[in-house]
Amino acid sequence: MKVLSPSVVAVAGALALTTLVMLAVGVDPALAYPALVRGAVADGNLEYTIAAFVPTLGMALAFALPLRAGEFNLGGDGQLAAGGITAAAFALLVPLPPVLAVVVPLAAGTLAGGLVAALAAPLSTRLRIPAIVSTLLISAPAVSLASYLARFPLAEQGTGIAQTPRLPEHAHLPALTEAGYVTIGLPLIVLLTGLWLYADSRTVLGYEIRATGQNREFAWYGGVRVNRVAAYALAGGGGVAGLVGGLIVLGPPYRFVDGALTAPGYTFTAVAAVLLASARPVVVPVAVALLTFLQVGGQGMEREAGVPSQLTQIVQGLIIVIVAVLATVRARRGARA
Amino acid sequence: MSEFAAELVGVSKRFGPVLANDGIDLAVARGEVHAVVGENGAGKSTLMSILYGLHRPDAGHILRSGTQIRLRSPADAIRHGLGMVHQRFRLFPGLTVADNIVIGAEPVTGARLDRAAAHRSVTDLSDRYGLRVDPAALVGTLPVGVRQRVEILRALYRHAEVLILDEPTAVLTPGEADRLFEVLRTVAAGGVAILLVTHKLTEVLAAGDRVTVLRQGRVTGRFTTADTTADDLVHAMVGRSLPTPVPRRATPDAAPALDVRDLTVRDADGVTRLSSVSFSVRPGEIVGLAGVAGSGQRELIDTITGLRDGGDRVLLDGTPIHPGRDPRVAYVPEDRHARGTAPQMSLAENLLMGEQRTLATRSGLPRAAVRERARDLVARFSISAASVDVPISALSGGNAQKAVLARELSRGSRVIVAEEPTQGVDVAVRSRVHALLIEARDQGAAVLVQSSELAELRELADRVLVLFEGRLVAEFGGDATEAQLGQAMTGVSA
Amino acid sequence: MNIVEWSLLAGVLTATAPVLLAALGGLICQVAGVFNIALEGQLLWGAFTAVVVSDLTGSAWAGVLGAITATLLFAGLLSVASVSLRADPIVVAVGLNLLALGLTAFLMRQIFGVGGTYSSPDLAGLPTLAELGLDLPVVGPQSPLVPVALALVAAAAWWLGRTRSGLRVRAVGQHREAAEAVGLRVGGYQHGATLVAGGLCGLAGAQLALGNVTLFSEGMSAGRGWIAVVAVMLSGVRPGRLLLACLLFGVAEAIGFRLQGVGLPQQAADAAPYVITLVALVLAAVAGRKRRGNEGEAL
Amino acid sequence: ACGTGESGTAAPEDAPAKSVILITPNPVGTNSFLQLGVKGAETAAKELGASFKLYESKDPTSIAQNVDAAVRAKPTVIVGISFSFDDVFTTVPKQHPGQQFLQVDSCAKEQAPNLACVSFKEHEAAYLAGVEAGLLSESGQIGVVAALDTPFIHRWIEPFFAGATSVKPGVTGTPLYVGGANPFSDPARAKSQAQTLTGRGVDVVAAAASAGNQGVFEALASSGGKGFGVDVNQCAQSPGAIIDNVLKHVDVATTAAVKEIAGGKTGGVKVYGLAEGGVGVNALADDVATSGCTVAASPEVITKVKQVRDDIVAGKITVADPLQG
Ligand SMILES: Nc1ncnc2c1ncn2[C@@H]1O[C@H](COP(=O)(O)OP(=O)(O)OP(=O)(O)O)[C@@H](O)[C@H]1O
Ligand SMILES: Nc1ncnc2c1ncn2[C@@H]1O[C@H](COP(=O)(O)OP(=O)(O)OP(=O)(O)O)[C@@H](O)[C@H]1O
Ligand SMILES: [Mg+2]
Ligand SMILES: [Mg+2]
Repeated sequence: MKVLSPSVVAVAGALALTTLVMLAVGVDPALAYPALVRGAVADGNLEYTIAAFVPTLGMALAFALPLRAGEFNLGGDGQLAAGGITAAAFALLVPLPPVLAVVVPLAAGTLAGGLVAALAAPLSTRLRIPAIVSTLLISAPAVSLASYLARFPLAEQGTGIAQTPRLPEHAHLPALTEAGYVTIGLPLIVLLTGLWLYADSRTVLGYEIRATGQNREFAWYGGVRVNRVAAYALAGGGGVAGLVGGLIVLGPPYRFVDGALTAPGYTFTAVAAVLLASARPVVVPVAVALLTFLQVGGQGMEREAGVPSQLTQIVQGLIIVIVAVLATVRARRGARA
Repeated sequence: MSEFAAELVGVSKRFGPVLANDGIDLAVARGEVHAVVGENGAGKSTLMSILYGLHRPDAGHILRSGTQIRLRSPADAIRHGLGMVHQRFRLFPGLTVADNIVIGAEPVTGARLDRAAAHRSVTDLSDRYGLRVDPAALVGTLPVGVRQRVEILRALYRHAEVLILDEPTAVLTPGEADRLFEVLRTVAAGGVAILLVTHKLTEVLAAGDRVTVLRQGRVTGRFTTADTTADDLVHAMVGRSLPTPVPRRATPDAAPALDVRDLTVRDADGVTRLSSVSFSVRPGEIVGLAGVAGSGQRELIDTITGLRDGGDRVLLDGTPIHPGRDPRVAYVPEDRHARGTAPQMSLAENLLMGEQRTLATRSGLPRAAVRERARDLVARFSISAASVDVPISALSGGNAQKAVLARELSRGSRVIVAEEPTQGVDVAVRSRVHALLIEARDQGAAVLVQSSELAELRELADRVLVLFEGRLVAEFGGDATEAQLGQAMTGVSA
Repeated sequence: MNIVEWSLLAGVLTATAPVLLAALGGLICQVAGVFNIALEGQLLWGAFTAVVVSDLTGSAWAGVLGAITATLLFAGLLSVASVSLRADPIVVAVGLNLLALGLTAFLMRQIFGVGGTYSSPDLAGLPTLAELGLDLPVVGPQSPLVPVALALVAAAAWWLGRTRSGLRVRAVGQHREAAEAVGLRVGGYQHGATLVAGGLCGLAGAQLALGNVTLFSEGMSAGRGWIAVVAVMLSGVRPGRLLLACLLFGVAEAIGFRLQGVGLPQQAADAAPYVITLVALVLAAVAGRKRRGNEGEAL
Repeated sequence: ACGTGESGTAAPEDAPAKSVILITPNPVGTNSFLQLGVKGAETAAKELGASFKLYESKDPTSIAQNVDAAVRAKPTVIVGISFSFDDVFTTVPKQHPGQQFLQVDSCAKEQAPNLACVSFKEHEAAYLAGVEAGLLSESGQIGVVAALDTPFIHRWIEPFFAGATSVKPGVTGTPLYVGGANPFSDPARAKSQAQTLTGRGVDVVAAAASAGNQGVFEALASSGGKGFGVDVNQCAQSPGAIIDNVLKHVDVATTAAVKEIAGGKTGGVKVYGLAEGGVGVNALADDVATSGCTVAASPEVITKVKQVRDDIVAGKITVADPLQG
């Protein structure tokens, strides 16, 4: 149980601090905690938790995949927006028969996200501009471009928000629940995650990506085309981000709403989750689930127990810090054992 | 007051399952050069690190001039007059030579660094000991030999009374090593106690006063060099004598396996690094490559292995090599940390590199097969490791080197290129490595060995080529003397 | 229409000052080997505490001091977690940014009883240079912290290059083990750098909330801390280049505003600083590549 | 947003007979429009003796989740603010015919019988502000600093310029948008934008930048320019620098609508324009003298504004709605 105890400590520490904060501001923990849990999993809320889990997990892949090759992809927002607007454009402008009406926009979104990310590859491999800088710098213009397209050429007329018209019925993602928020996006992303985990540990490409990330010169010496592998990894990550953009747009409310893809902060939640998982791929989905649970549950807590939203942010911030600290304590203990 | 400058008394240190030091007593006197030898992983670096405050012993204590001291960090050790030259350089690549030397005890006027004074001290020291350096040069741009000088100057600058050197000659050319020993003698004559860790027994016998031998964390022998032979030391180190080298064979007449024709290489600045180099290596022969560092070895080997462009001038069995690493060439690189291994990846995964595609099946890269292959290599090349799943950084230097050799030699390549194949490995591993290279030769491989250790070339090579300023300036038979080689290496025409 | 005019300089200086101060903090951390991406949260925290103290005391200078102190303390969290406890500074910073966002909004309601924006006639803003008797019409009305920011860049360059502690901090950041081996207290220097960065972010926050404007509003750091992080990455840890990077951002942003005025869409203005920086970076890299050729082909 | 959470503290078992749940599309935070909506619903709840709860959303998915949660709580009325509810309120009310819904500031396309809507003609008020701006601008250049370039925000821009041109042909109007990472709460950037305008000779600027407004006012105060506030009376925020405000009485309208629904009315659309007194400017109010707005010092402007208002109400002037254009 040596492995378990630190995570128990992490949760206990986070709970203790959170409780203190609640008491300090006059919130009854006995109301707040059940509300947190209910807000995330009970009363049909599980559907929304899953609806937030899917894009966050996708964005976690978008960050983790290039990270394995040693490239920091901080441009998730841009790739997400590019994928979303491209998928919306295809769904709106290209008349397609039923199944293709879903598949083609998703594929186009994936491609768009991949292209945006792949822009960083030659900058990194040829010009030595690190991906962590270039992806970040490319992201903002990509978001702006998507926003421009949604505001002008693709805009729905006569509405107050910058958004595209509702996508045609054919292009809606098949829903798995009545309200339609859990779509086939869930199995799709879960499948992708599984594939990634498999590829990472059991395929030649996964091995070469890891070797490139661990020691690029070693991989190069071993005959791996490191630049190409790094570019693939970046493009792959961007592709997943683009796909996530497509999934969001093809799900309810079935349109590209300007800012709606980036506002929930999937990208940075995902980065936090991957970093929390600290280089252990199988932990990534767990970390994503934890953070999603907190965020969605936090809204429930806000609704039911009147915990102000700022407090939810405070609590999340504290939990991330504590988990980070305990993760290293565990890692150091593990190294010593 | 004790006659000993420093004493380690009953020192033990455990790393997880490994008992790296087991009740070691060691004393070094003022004015003495005290050598510490032992196999890879015997515990030498650990012991020195304890004396320098980098590790804390689990048991035992340290005396300095007879008084017990407690070292919690290198800062404490420095305060007690200890200095250390580390096995892996501890230099700041982005700082100048002078800054690297004075850091920690900088001359200042007010808050300001007195750079002029620093340069003066460095110049004085380097003149006094004949260790030439440019105080203003950035360390990151210097060749390894010069970096070693910087490390030594740093310890001297700090007026260390006890100076620890962990394998200082592993990266030096013979001339540089000789120079270093002269310096050490001068320093010792000034009353400094010197601890010298090395694998080169000739050095021990030439430069040391006394020798302590470690084996598996314990002291297995104490000798005075005056009445000791290399064989005595080897026996204490590995518990047996080593086999004598295999006699050399005559050069075969077969067609060359590796043929370099009129190869010229320019670097990015347009500087010519290799000019019109031509030679060939036949199956069944070992060709040595000698030259002072920076004479073009790097460029030559990178081109031969396909890592550098220009490969149409290099033929393997008559066809040009494939760019981007030719799989037909086995390559044991010099720097096993930067190039030869990925330290955080497992031993099995390090052993896999280059074979990942051949081992793959349609469903991917089966873990079982990867491990199986690794276990097989570990057994065949007697690599000692807790398991094939530990990160390769957890292996001792010698075993990591064996792992790299195992990976490369097991490919059955026609051509083998080995750079500094025994750098930093103990005598037992060294003889094992040599045996492996000779075995490959005998099975018909064409072997090119680059080494800065001339003794190694003389032991192994059927022919020796000498590079000087990018040109092949001489070729000797395997019986060339070190003097002849040394002359050719420094441009004195043979 | 005139895009470039004198008021551009004034605008650029005002907009750049907070980013520059925060970026300078980030640079010092970077030099010491701590990758600090908590600048955004610290900037926000600095802005908030500056307003609180200024409002309580009626003195803008007290607000500046309060912000420096409070943000230094806030940075202590990062320092303890990532230097003493060796937690990943990036993850800790992600948490701290969130914490600052929540905490400022929450405390704002507790202290001032309002949400959104707090501004009040009691809230003392920083005087302008002209009010202090230093009239430089060319630079427009600037707070005294603007020249302070520029002076601090020069001071940082001097300190890192010329002093003992500067040398040691650089050494610590370059090679941790080597620094330990020469007897430097690595943790001490890293703590110091993290705390100094906190102080600078406090100053940046004070400039933002009491210099650029005189008010606090939720989330008013508005990404400036992230721009500071990018500037640090572009600077190659050289203060002079850091200044250039920040100014480039400021100029690009100001030009973007003006282009909006001649009919370019808002999205183009938003993208302008990033695009211009990227282009500058690419041009510099291409020029550097031409100069150096492709020597480091291995890596 | 100060009233986040519950205002009725009755114990859960004897829950009040009536309850109101208000859902916002974004965190209320700095948004004065949302703050007014909250205030209106809260006031109605207090007057009805009902409990009140606020659900703040952060994206379309959480809007839907909040609507679901609200439906489960079965309050007397569920209030959603803004266009962002168009999609959800097209479907959900039909699925729950027994539940009353109210949409403020917009109306879902296929309106269900149990969905009531209130919307505003803010362009009419913006036009009046434009009239004031046209009369008071000396340079003949006016501007708007808005948070983002969304269609909705154009209701404050084109009518403002149109109003100005109607009284002083040849007036030029320039809109600038704050944008950036946090467009609704970046007063420093809003201030720079306003300075960009004043630097070019613009002397009257309407602020529509949410929390950035204060930055706009600061820029105007230091350049001697004059501005307009939005939604509520902001004149006190920068005494002497604010001419007037484009008012939108979201609170009043929301209170009225909630009370009507609690009283048994269902469905219907109520549009608040100048005629209904749902939008306006401070110049029209009786208390203009004490409003702190500088327009109080220009009686001739007030007279003109009142006349234009009457013309609009009478249909003599039609203010073009940018959203319909
Ligand atoms: N930090 C450490 N953690 C765990 N094990 C260690 C550590 N340092 C050394 N060891 C182990 O302790 C043993 C002694 O290592 P040490 O480095 O002292 O050997 P050495 O005699 O210097 O070998 P070499 O000749 O290869 O340098 C080895 O088995 C090594 O793997
Ligand atoms: N089990 C281990 N766990 C963690 N670190 C280890 C372990 N074993 C060794 N190390 C680290 O790796 C180093 C390798 O040990 P060793 O000294 O034997 O190799 P080395 O001789 O230093 O290698 P080289 O000669 O190439 O520099 C040790 O000094 C220690 O720092
Ligand atoms: Mg060693
Ligand atoms: Mg060694």
